[in-house]
Order: sequence, then structure tokens, then C-alpha cells
Amino acid sequence: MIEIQNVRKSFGDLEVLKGIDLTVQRGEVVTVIGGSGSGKSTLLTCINGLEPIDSGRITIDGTEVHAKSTNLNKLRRKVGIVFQQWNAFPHLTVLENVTLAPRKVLGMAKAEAEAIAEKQLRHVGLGDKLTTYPSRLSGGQQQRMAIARALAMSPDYMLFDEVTSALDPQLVGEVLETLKMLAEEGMTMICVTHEMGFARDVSNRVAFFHQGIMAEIGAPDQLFGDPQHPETQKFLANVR
Amino acid sequence: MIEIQNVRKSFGDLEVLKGIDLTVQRGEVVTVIGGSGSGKSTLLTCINGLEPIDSGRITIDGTEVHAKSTNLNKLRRKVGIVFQQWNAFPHLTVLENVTLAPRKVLGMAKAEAEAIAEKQLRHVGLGDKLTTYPSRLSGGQQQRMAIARALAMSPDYMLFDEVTSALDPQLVGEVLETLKMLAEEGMTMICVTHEMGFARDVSNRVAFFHQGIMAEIGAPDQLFGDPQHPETQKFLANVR
Amino acid sequence: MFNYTFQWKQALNRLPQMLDGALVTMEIAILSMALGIALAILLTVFRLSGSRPLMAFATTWVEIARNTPALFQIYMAHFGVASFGIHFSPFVSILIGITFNNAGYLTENFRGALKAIPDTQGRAGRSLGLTQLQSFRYIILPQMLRISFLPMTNQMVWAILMTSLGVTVGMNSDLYGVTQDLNALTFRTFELFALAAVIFYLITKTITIGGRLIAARLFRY
Amino acid sequence: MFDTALTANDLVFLAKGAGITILVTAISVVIGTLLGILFGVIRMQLGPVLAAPLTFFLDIFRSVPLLIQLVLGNAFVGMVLQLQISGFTVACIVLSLYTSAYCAEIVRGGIDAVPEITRRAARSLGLTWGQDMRYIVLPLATRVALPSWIGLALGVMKDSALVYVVQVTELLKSTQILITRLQEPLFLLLICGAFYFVISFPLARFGGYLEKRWSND
Amino acid sequence: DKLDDIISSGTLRCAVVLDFPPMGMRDANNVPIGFDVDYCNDLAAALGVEAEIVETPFPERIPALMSGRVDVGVASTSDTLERAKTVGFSIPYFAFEMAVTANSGTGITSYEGMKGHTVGAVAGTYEAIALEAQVKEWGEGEFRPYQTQADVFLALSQGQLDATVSTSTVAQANVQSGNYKDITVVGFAPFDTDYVALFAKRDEYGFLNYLDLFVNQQVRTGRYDELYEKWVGGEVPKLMVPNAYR
Ligand SMILES: Nc1ncnc2c1ncn2[C@@H]1O[C@H](COP(=O)(O)OP(=O)(O)OP(=O)(O)O)[C@@H](O)[C@H]1O
Ligand SMILES: Nc1ncnc2c1ncn2[C@@H]1O[C@H](COP(=O)(O)OP(=O)(O)OP(=O)(O)O)[C@@H](O)[C@H]1O
Ligand SMILES: NC(=O)CC[C@H](N)C(=O)O
Ligand SMILES: [Mg+2]
Ligand SMILES: [Mg+2]
Repeated sequence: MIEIQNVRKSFGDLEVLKGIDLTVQRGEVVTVIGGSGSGKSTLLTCINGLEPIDSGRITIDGTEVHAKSTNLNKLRRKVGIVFQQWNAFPHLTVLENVTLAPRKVLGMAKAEAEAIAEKQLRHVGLGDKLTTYPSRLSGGQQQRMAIARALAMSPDYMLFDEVTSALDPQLVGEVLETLKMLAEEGMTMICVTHEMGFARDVSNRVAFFHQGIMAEIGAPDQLFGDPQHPETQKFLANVR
Repeated sequence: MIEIQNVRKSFGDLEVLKGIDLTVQRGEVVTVIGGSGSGKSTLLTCINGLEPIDSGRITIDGTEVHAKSTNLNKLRRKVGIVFQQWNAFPHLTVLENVTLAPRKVLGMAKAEAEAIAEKQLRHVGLGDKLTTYPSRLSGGQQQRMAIARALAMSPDYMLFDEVTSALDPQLVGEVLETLKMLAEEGMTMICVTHEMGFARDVSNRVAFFHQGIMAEIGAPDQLFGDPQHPETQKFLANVR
Repeated sequence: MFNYTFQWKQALNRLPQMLDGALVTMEIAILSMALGIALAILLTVFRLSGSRPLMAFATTWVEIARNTPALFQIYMAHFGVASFGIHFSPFVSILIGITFNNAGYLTENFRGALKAIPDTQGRAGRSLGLTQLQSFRYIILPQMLRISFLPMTNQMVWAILMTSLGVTVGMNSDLYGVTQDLNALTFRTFELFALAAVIFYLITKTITIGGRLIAARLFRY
Repeated sequence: MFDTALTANDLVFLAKGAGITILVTAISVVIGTLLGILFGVIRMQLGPVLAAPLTFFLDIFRSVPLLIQLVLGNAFVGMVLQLQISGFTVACIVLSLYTSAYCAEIVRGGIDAVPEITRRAARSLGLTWGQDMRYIVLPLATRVALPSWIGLALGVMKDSALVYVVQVTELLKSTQILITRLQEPLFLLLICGAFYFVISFPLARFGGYLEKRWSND
Repeated sequence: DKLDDIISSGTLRCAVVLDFPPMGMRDANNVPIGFDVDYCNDLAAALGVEAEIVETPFPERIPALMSGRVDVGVASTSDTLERAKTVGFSIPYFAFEMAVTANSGTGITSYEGMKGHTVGAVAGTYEAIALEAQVKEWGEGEFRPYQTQADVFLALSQGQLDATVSTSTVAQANVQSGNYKDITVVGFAPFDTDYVALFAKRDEYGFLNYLDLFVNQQVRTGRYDELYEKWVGGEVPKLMVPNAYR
């Protein structure tokens, strides 16, 4: 369970998160939508401790992320994250990309790590690209590789930050399919996305962010069908 | 009138345009859609003579673009073009961007050029950004500036090459509005685009390119509603 | 026409000696590059460390290396430090001098390379549970070295050229030193220096072209 | 440590040396830059094959120690060209060519850095090749190239320490002359090093600043 | 020929090495002085022209001559047979005896005592060539050439060198100056006397003849002794080689 309690976060003078509260249960898929700069990415990077927070608390399965005593490197194994862009390590083959963390972080033997990596890569449909370098992959394939890489650490939670935004329209589908598959397998996920169709189909709940505030959260039918907050209405009208 | 007759064009071994025929009448808006690499951009750059062609003919108001005797610099004044990206001259202010060509190409006086530039910039909604540098503009504003810059040469034709593809989703609208406005004012336009909604609303005809061939062309209702070519059907199914 | 008869034979007779000198020159350049790269990585880590003294140390090094003549640095490595009772042989002095210079310039190159590596790379690494150091070692460093590979071959060329300054600290076994000694012996200045120039040219060309070939080999991505 | 036999006279002597260093540098950088731009544009226009001889010629200046270039350049001017010109002139000629060789590379890098599409945009507006170069490529390339160019100019200043071989008494040579007489090497060298540093450091920082500012655009 | 050219041009340009005291150096106003400088002035006076001192570092002496930037070398240049293949030498105008100077801490007390030590001299000089050959013959120790006489003595007093061989004149001058700590002249080096000569282009016989006669006249008129007394002092070295012509 991920619990976010009254989290605030500023960059310099700019308050980017103005007291966010959100609890994500095991097995739940929460999608986050909202305008540019509303703090969506920042929230994700706070959740896995890449960014410190100013106040509030984030706990993952009871462990407080930003406590001094927390071993972040260890905690992060539980929480996979995939970004919008530049996820692939360009100097490593697909297989090496995926085995790096299991080997260096978990200390797995090469063979064992490769077995796991192959399994995950096959899972996302890249079973035939093991020795390819990322530059030879399409954007969609790169994103799927990044997902496999995160999965290879057997995380309990996955965070996705607009993983399809940088892709050509033709490639969006394949990545969304992969996410859907994960959701169906019961992975707990927080997905920041601009793909309203996806949000509607896959999520248990959809959260709308506006200027550092979670303006509205609800089941997809409710939020898309009958948005309460005027900003949500405005946003959805614009998107289509 | 732009007449394209059996135009072929290769880059090295790769034949990118395999005999294109297309006639665009004054006042007509033709949209070009098609997969990546199908030759759409190449066609546009051939039309204004930025790229030579291997065979066939392109004439603009009767002048053959690729004839030796044609003064291309002069011809290009008739044909404005806006690309997907990097249209702005980053070292010049918005006003300077727009006045450069009228002054240097048409030899206009500074004051006159500025008057025209201001008019065009107001036209695209940038009347308050005259002394700003492009780096301070959003992507959408940069594209609108590029449109104003082309318009300042009073072209008879405008070519647009995926002018919204590099933009954040929120900024697409403002640029498409500008294009729509131009179309309504009677500008002859060829627009390469991924925005199907725009293509449907604005164009007189839509052309579908596939692997260097114009696979299909027709009125938007016909092409979108009842595509004939199997590749068109596939493409449209994928896009949404 | 020249009032001077070129005696190329005389110079060519000395070619074996000069080629021996060229080997020493290469040796100095290669060692100074290997050490320079290692030090530059260390200085880069210092710069990223966030610790003020370490950052100041790295910055001072880089700025002195980049803002004074190499000749000055090499002279200092020999006569300067000797004022404090530390003695280095000419070979070690020139090696230290060039290494100091290399490390300074390479650190600056690395800084540029780091800027070209997207932030998300390090973040992606850390997100997988890699420690900061692991993330640097396995993700940032290889990319940084790749991006700065061509600048590094340039620096290698400079290292070769800088060996010619070794004569100021008593080197006479490198290519330039050998040439100068032969010149003193025979007064065949033009022939000898022209021959040395050709050898230097061939060495540096080999490095540049070799560097490109290696880059193509090494970086298949 | 620093009770010294250095007189005001000697300081004037050093200052003269510094003046020569700056003068040689200034002349060489100006001429070298103009030549470098010319060579760079010629190379770009001719394409790699036709420009090969020029590329080769310029390559020599980047592949042979400056010390040797100066010795041979001096000999060439005196013996082959039979010109009775001063060592100072020879130093300026060699350093100018040396500068131009590096500058041509910088120019190429600058031009390469202007996106093809931006140039296409310019041509599409009806600008001629020359106008495109003049109004678009040059200003943009300058921004990319200026920081490296500052680095080059400072490099030339530091490398000008070697022109002593053609009988030019620049700063480092002046220092050595004083060392021979006063026998205070460390002290004198520190003065000399400090001088280079004081000129070079602020300019280098300025170059870094420009780079930062322009890359943020 | 060259002689006529010099006389008609009105200036004589001499290549002089100015970091080689007391033969060539600079005074407190950094004006060139020394034995070689005076010698050049005398030569110019004999020719009835102005003297111009062109400071020439070691490797540039030959290009300076060949490119016509100087007319004559008055640069304490040893007249070796190898060099004579390139330039023309006059008869010797000066002769050096070589002395061993050692760092006091090393316990070196003689030429032989240098065996196994780190020794050095000014690169490319007569003594450097001889000393390097000697170190090779000994098979132990190390030889280091430095670019200037100043660097050699600096290295010596810093302890980077244990001993050096230099012309005795330089050695005495430097030890007496008190600029260098911990150095002492410990004896003579048993090298052949280093005869040095003026040099000009090889084929300028007229000029070379003139130089020979000029050197001869300097000795005959007592000017040589006078200059020696002025710059060096002590017993004047003989310029004649026993049992040989010339
Ligand atoms: N490292 C940082 N330093 C300073 N400001 C930052 C930093 N990261 C983000 N910001 C600022 O914080 C605000 C929120 O950024 P964030 O990336 O979280 O927004 P977002 O909702 O993900 O937007 P988008 O949809 O554009 O990705 C923005 O104004 C951004 O400029
Ligand atoms: N200058 C060039 N040199 C070589 N090949 C080129 C060049 N320009 C384009 N191509 C190739 O020609 C083909 C067609 O390119 P073009 O840019 O016209 O496609 P497009 O339809 O505009 O695609 P997209 O939707 O990706 O912009 C592509 O395979 C491309 O790689
Ligand atoms: N003048 C010098 O510096 C060298 C003198 C030395 N006797 C030689 O010619 O070898
Ligand atoms: Mg974001
Ligand atoms: Mg295109």
C-alpha cells in the first residue's frame, strides 16, 4: 500500500505540490491526469524517493520513504518507475539493460539474471531483441524494454510517467497494451498519462491534478462522465 | 495552380517518390496524410525547389520549378513553407524574424517591412511579442510566428509540414486555429498532418501517401468515411 | 638557389635513433593519457560530490591546467616542486606535467559530456535501486567516456605534441630531444627537424584515424 | 622567501615581454581567424574531396609541435623565400596559420551546428545562399563557435610562449632572461604564471558564461 | 661577396648566445654584454660598420645564418668536424677548460667521483656531448641535459643534479655569485680543450679569411688578453694547439 499524506514540495520559490493526499491499495490502478506543470511527475519522483519532500509523509508498505533511516536503494527495488523518455541505457544491449540492476543491486549471477531478463523481455514482446542496442529499437520498443527492466526487479508497485507521450502515434498502442496486460495481472500501478481512453479502460480511479493540488479523484466513469471541479471540466473539454 | 506530374525522386538507392501526380487549384486546401517515411515531406521540399527531382515536372502558375532557367529565389516568394521544427531563427527577435526576408529579399525599407510584419503577427495572435526572442515563446507561438513570417512575403501558396507534430497536445489547438483561419481566407494550401480532425474539417481533398505513392485521394468524407485502398483502411484504423 | 645543400642522407642515417625517440614520445603520451583519464574521472567525481573542499580542489586544478602555458606547467613540475625538496627525473617530470595538463582539460571535456547525458539516465539507474556510485559507474561513466572519446583523441594528440617541451626539464630521449641533440652534433637543423615533423605528423595522424576506427568498433550502439 | 633583487627596471622589462606576448597573440588571432573562416567556408563549399589538399595543409599545423613549426617556418621564410623579415614577423605568420588551422575546425563545427531545417526555412523565404550565410548561418554559428574560439585565442596566447626560438623576447623568454641573471626561478616563474592566469582565466570564464547563456536559448 | 655586402650594408649582425655567462649575458638593464658581445663589437669596428647583436638560442644558430638573418656566429661555438660539414669555422678565438662543480651534499670531490651519480650539462654543448659519452662508458649513473646554463646550476643547487661539467669560467662565476646554495668547484674535467671559433657560411672564403686574420690580430694586439682579463681573469688560455698546424 502506498500512502501519501499531505505532501508538500517546492522548487525554490515555486510550490509544486501543495499538500497531496492519496492512498493506493495493492492491486489498484490509479491514473493521474492534469495540465503541464501541475506536479504529476514530481509526485512520482517523490514516491520513490528520487526527490526529497518538504513536509508530509509517504509510506510504502509501512516504510516511510523520506525517513533518514530508510535504505532507499532497497526500497526502490519494490517500486519500478518508467519515464517519458531516455529510459534506455544506450551503451548496453537490451539484455544488459535488463540484467544490470538484478546483477549489481541484487547480486544475482549472470545466468540467473539473464534468465529472468529473458522472461520479462518475452513478456513485453521483445524476446527476439536481446542482443540489440536500444538505438535500433523503435520508441515503443524502448519503452517496453524499460518496463521489462523495471519488472526484472520484481517490484510490488509500478509508476509510469507519460510513457507514451514521446512516441509516434503509431507506437502508442503497443505500449498501452503492455500496461493493460500488467494491470490485468494485478500489478499495483500509478500511471500519469494523457491517454484518456487508456485511463478510462484500465484504471480503478483517476486523479486530476491542477497547479499542485489534486483537484478531483474518482472512478473513471464518474470523473470523465460527470467531472465536479471546474478545472477538470475545462481540461477534459480541451483534450477532446 | 500547382501541377505535379509524374514526379520521381530517390535518395541514393531509395526511391522516395515513385511517380506522383497532383494538381492543386487556387484556393484549394489539400491535406496529405500517410505513414512515416512515405515521402510527404520530400514532396513539399520538391515543390518549392529545395530538393531537385529525378524526373517529372512541377509547375507553379506555369513556371517549371526545376527548370534551369527558373529563378528559384524569386519563385520561392510565391510559396511559403513551415516545417515541423526549428523554424525560428533563434538569434533574431520575433519582429526581426518576420522582417528579414521582406527586407533582404524584396528590398523593403525597414519601416514598411515592420508594418507588414506587425500586421501578420497580429493576424496570428502574436501582436504583443514583437521584441521577444523565439526561445521565450512556446512551441505553438513559434509555429505561428513561422506562419506569419511566411505570410509576410505575401505568398500565393502555403505548404505546411506537420507543423503541430512537435508540439505539446495543449498547444496544437492554437496552431490549427491559425491554419483554419488561413484556409477560410482562401489561401491555397498543402498541409501534411497527423491531425485527422483538422484534415476532415478544413481540406477540400485529402491525399493518402504510402511508400512513395499517392495511394488514394478524395474528398475528406469519402476518404475517411469509405477508404478504398487497403493501406488507407489500415492506416486510418491505427490512427484511431 | 638556397646557398645551402640539403643533406637528407645525413638525417636519414639518424632515423633509427629518431624512431627510438618516437617510441619514448609515444610512451609518455600513452602513460600521461591513461593517468590523465583516471585523474579526470576522479576530479569529475569530486566536482559532482557536493563537498566544497573537493570541488574547490578540482576547480583549482582544472583552472590552472587550462589557464597557464603547458611549458610553464612542465617547468614547474621539475624545478618548481624541487624548491620543496621533491625531485623527479626528467621522464617523471614531463609525465607529471603532461598528466596534470591532460587531467585538467579532460575534466572539462567530461563536464561537457555529462551535460549531454539526460538527467533521466541517472534517475533511471537510481530508480532501479543502484546506488549513486553504481549509477555513475555503470550508466553515466560509460556514456561520458563515449561522448568524450573524440575529444580524448584530440587530447592525446596534444599530449604527443607537448612531449616536445620535455627538453626544458632535461629530457633527451624523446623524439624532440633526440632531434635537438643530433642538431647540436651535426648542425643539420632543417633536415633533422623536417624529418621529426614528418614523424610527428604520422604519429598524430595514426592516433586520429586509429581513434575513429576504435570508436566505430567500440561503440556499436 | 620573497626578498628579491628584482628592480623596477626588470619589471618594465617583464611588462615589455608581456606586451610582446599580447601583440603576437592579437595579430595572430586576428589574421588566423580571418584565414580560418575563409578556409572553413572554402572547405565546406568544395566538399571533402576537392578540399583535401587544403585539409592536409591545415592538418600539418595541428599535427606537428609548434616548436618545430617555428624552427622550420623561420628557415623556410629565410632560405626558400629569401625574405629578410624579422623573427617577430615569422612568429606572427606561423602562429596565424596555426590559429587558422584550428579556427577552420571551429568554423566547421559552428556551421554544422546550424540545423539544416533552419537553413531550409531561410532559403524557402527566398533568401539566396549568400544571404542565408550572412544573416542566418553566420550569427548562429558564431554563437556555437565563440566559446571555442575564445578557448583557441587563449590557447594561442599560451602557445606563443614558444616563439622565443625565433628570437622574439616574449613574456616567458623575458622571465628566463631574468632568471639567468637573478637566479630566482620560482619567484619569477610564479609572476609569469600569474600573468598568464590573470589574462586567461577571466576570458575563459567569459567564454564559459557565453556558452551557458546561449545554450539556454 | 659577403665581405663586400657587410661593408656596404654598414652593419654586422652577430649571432650570440646570451644565456652563457660570461661569454654572453645581460646586465642589470638587460642589455647584452659579455666576451662574445665585445668580440662582435671589435669585429664590426675592424670592418668599419655597426654591430648588431642577434640573440640566438642554440637550435636557431644555423637557420639564422643560412637564412641570412645573421652574418657571423660569435657564439662560443666548438669547431667540431661534424659541424664543419655544415658551416665554415675560423681559427679558434677562445678556449675553454672544463671544471667539475658538485653539490656539497654528495661528497663528490673529483671528476672520477661523479661515477654513478646523476650529472648534467647544457644540452648540445661540447662538454655535454663529452660528459654523456663518459657516463655511457662508466655504465652507471645518469646524464641529463638542460636547456640553459642557468637551469643546470639551478638543478645542481636543488640537488636534482649531483654534479655538472661546465666551462671553468662559468663555474667560477656562478659559485662566486652566491646565488646558488651548496655548490663547489671540485676540480677539472680531463676533457680535451674546447676550442671555439667564429662561424660563417661555408663557401664565403673571403669572409672566413678575414675572420681568421681578425682572430690572429686580436691576439697579436693584446686585445684578446685584455678581454679575457675583463670577463674572466686569470691565466689566458693558449689558442694554439701544440704540435699541429693552424
Ligand atoms: N528539478 C526541478 N527544478 C526546478 N523546477 C522543477 C524541477 N522539476 C520540475 N520543476 C517545476 O515543477 C513544476 C511541476 O513539474 P512536473 O514535472 O511535476 O509537472 P508535470 O505535471 O509532470 O508536467 P508535464 O505534464 O509537463 O510533465 C513545473 O513548473 C516545473 O517547471
Ligand atoms: N536528405 C535525405 N537523404 C536521404 N534520405 C532521405 C533524405 N530525406 C528523406 N530521406 C528518406 O526518404 C524517405 C521519405 O522521407 P520523408 O521525410 O519524405 O517522409 P515523410 O513521409 O515526411 O515521413 P514523416 O511522417 O516521418 O515525416 C525516408 O525513408 C527518409 O529516410
Ligand atoms: N654557446 C653555447 O651555448 C655552446 C658552446 C659550446 N662550446 C658548443 O658550441 O658546443
Ligand atoms: Mg511530467
Ligand atoms: Mg516528414
